[in-house]
Amino acid sequence: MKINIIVFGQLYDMTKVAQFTINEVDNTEQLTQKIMERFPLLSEFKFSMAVNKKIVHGNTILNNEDIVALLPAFSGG
Amino acid sequence: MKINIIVFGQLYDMTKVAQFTINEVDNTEQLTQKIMERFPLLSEFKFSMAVNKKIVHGNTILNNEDIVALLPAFSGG
Amino acid sequence: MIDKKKRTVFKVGAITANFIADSIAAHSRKTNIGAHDIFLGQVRSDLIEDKFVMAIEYSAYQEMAEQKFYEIREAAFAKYNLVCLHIYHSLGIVKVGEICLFVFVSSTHRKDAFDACQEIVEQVKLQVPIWGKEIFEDESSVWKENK
Amino acid sequence: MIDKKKRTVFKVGAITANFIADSIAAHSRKTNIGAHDIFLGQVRSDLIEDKFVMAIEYSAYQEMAEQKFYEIREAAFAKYNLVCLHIYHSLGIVKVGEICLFVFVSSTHRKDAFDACQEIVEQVKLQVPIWGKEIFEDESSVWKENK
Repeated sequence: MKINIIVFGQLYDMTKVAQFTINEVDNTEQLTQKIMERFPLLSEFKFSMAVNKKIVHGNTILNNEDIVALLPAFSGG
Repeated sequence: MKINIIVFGQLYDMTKVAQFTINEVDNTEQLTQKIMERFPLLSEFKFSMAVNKKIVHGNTILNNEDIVALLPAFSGG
Repeated sequence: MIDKKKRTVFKVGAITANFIADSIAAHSRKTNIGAHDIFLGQVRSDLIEDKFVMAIEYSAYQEMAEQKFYEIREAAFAKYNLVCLHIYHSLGIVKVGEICLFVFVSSTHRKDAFDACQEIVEQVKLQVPIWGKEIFEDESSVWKENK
Repeated sequence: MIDKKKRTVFKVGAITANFIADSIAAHSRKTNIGAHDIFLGQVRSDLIEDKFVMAIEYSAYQEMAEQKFYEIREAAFAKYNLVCLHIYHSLGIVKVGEICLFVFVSSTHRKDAFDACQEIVEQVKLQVPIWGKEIFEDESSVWKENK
């Protein structure tokens, strides 16, 4: 069970890596916890999560090789 | 007392002159009557009147050398 | 930076894409602009009683029209927070597919540009003494009616 | 005549006035178009804590953004009576005074173009994963916040 995480915008200023992997998590709640352990600075930011390019709300089941994007507030245009 | 009349759009198709003068009228009601006598075809059309570039509503006093425009419905743009 | 000089609105013939591009490029110096809304009226090949429109010939009561355009500009600057506003309208023949009306509104925030542009286009059609004559392939014509 | 091919929305760097002119000119063949509404987002020289913005650097989650742009297009064609719809957004550095967003909506009658254009711009800002970093004269920067 391997999840690929990609990081955008100001979140990248905190993680200093654009992507990384997290293993052995079943859902986005567990994933968030592990991400925060690895990058405590991220807890200061509000962000949403997209699983395979779809924004998810609430705790969501994850599958092996899912791509999870950490998305700060959009500011296009 | 001389009033200058200018004619636009489809009204010109009826009058065949772009401008003409009418004498001895005191107001737009009298003017309209004289115009209709001269160009009976105009009575088939709805149009508004501008006196010195301002649209007038109802009967309006005219002064010597006023410019009265006969304006069919606008269709710019 | 407010630019509300009185200027001639009418262009003989169609308004070209190059003219529009030059207008856009000229606004890059106005660094308080965040949003432009541009309306373009294009001559449509309408089918009227079995004949296709090939062009529109525009005429106007120019002195009154320029006055009306000026009043529309002043009202827009009074009502909305605008940086720039330009209006151009064709006179004479404009062929199908060509541009006959160009309204260019620029503001700091997008809402002013959107709201003002829409209102200005409506006012131009409603208030300005301009007439279009739709010309068909066989050179017959009919006076255009605005809806 | 409906044109809704999927295409790349992103342009590296600013969107030029010439590119916009070419897009306009390309629509003269579509003779059922009567109205175009064009929205342009221009980079503003905002003053933030005593420093002027000199440029915005745009980044995006491109795969998701292209999908979102596609959904916004489909929704607009379903809701409004449109002939054409094009959206372009910059990636990378766009300097003050340059264009970063170009939304081009064409319809037979003006109301569809106006309403669709405004809605599309709002949806782009709300739904598409793009981020702007405002860069100051001294090369420091701050992440842009949309209002």
